Amino acid sequence: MDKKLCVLPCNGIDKSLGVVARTVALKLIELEPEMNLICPVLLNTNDERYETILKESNIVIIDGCMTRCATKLVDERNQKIFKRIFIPAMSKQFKIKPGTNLELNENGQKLAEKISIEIIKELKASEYDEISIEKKLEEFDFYEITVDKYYFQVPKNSYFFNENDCWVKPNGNTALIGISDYLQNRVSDIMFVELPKVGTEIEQFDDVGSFDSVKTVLDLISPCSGRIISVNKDLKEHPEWMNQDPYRKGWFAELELKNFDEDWELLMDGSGYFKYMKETITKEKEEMDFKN
Amino acid sequence: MKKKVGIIACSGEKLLGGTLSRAAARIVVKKLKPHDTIVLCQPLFAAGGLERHGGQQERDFAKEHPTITIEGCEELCSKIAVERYSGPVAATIRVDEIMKAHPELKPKSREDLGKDGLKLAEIIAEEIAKKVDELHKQR
Amino acid sequence: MSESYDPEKETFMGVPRKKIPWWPTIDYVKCNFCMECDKFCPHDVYAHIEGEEKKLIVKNQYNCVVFCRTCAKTCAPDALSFPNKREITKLIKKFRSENK
Amino acid sequence: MSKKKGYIIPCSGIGKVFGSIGRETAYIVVNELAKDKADLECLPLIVKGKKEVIEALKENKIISIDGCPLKCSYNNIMEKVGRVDAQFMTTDIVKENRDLKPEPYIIPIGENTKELSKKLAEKVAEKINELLENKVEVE
Repeated sequence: MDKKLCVLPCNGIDKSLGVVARTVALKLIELEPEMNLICPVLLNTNDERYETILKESNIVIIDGCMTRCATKLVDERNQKIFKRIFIPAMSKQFKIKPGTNLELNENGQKLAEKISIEIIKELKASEYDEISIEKKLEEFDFYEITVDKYYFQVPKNSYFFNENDCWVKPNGNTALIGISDYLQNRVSDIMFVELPKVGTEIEQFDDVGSFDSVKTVLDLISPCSGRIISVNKDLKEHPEWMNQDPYRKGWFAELELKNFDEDWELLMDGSGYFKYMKETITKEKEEMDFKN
Repeated sequence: MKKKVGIIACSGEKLLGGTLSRAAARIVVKKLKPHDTIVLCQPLFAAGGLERHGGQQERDFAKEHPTITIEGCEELCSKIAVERYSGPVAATIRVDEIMKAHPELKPKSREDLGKDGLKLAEIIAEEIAKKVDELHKQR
Repeated sequence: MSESYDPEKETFMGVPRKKIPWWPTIDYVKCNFCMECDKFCPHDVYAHIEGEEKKLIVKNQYNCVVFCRTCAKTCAPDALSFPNKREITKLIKKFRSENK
Repeated sequence: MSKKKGYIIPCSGIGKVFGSIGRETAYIVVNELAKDKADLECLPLIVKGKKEVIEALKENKIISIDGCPLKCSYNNIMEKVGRVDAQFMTTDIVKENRDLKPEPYIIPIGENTKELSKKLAEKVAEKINELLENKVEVE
């Protein structure tokens, strides 16, 4: 399992539901040793120690009752959530009532068991283990500008851009290509993608597949030349990843590079593109003024 | 540079007032004050920072910019949401009051405003535009 | 783009836009004046001409975004064509090396 | 068949046509396809946490209709009520009918948008019947 995961149970010790929540967490780390257990009390008092783990991983949140203390602990953070577990809903789903005594009875144990198995099953089925080409794209440093209520991000390094707002991220002799945050915002909700055929030879600035929204259809104009060696098939099911995570999960195609050092001369780096993008945005704003 | 004003329509789906508040918001943002206003979505305030493009933007925007809420009924859902997640609201427009002030205009239904409804939406939109101008004068 | 977009000043990859011959060419035999291309293009490249045999023309060719061919994709009768991209890239590279 | 009802909660999407498809779908189901078995509620009221509405939802079946991946209806209902019996995405119906491209304008909605809403309404009505006939729980 290549994506880090952690589990945060609530700390309800005054209700059997809370005890079930904690038992599920303990069973999870038994079944999945790589999973980190986050202690809700420590997280609440001083969470520097958890800073890095939380930043890098997705979290399973387990709330014992409606007060949802575990959710509240994580709510303020911009935390990636893998799954939310709500014990009362699970008890209804499995039709097992944990009873009221705080020392878990046989039913309580069975319920905790069933829930943890379901989470593990879902874990296996989710993208974490599927052999889809999960691109290991780490966190990245980015420039950011806010226009009205939209953020426009541009990674600071290792991404290069053409003036058609598409990027290439070289890695040895291969590279990923995709569209910029600015372009995904302008096209709005992407509904369909046409991925190129693996094996196609392309030149710099050739169009390589396309993506449709209600507003428009646009081609991805390749910033570099090479041969397509893989495409992000998950975009068929999840075209919205191009909107939500255009530089990582929303990658479009992977190429084996041909002469990147020549292509590179016609491209901009992060800071160059950030400047270019800001100019385009101001030009569009002036244009809007002109039109009203 | 004048600060943009956030318009939050209650857009309640059950009542005619919701349809009117939504229509008025669009008229303001698309026609009357396209450069000075932006629409914010009320449920997004609570949905908060889900995905990266989540409501965090609504909350942040409403903290730094003046906001006007358009309420379709007495529940004041937009005002409450903005005040809970961002801060005080600069102005609140009550669609139901404006409807009472124009008995001659009878909108058809929540599904279809009809001619009268659209005229009413225009009147509400003008009311909002006036408030936007007032806010910019105060700046 | 409207008048505020001034092709004189605009550049693409450091090359004055006026120096790059990139814009759509309409094949009036195939074209059925469905105007899909004009509906699509947000840069006012096309223009309608009333009462003319050629009801649609390319008016602001330098508004056209270099390497973008999407309007050709919306053209059912396939009446729109663009220059060869490789020629255009060569031309850009040549201009840039001469004016280093 | 239980006297319960199916409550449809469309998202309040205002900027894009996907929100309008959700509302139009809800109106078609409530007014026509599942007349006495379905009702709808305002999402902003749920976000505000109106007790009566939340109690009513709890006793009945809850169907969320969302217009984009942020899923404000689904997420806010899960937050405030804790259960959603069926969830729909208007973007799915658009994807399933690629030939019916929804028009980008919202007031009034275009023909394709109406057509798409009818198709989605049929699915929602069918789901309500299923839920109310307890077919789902019996399995």
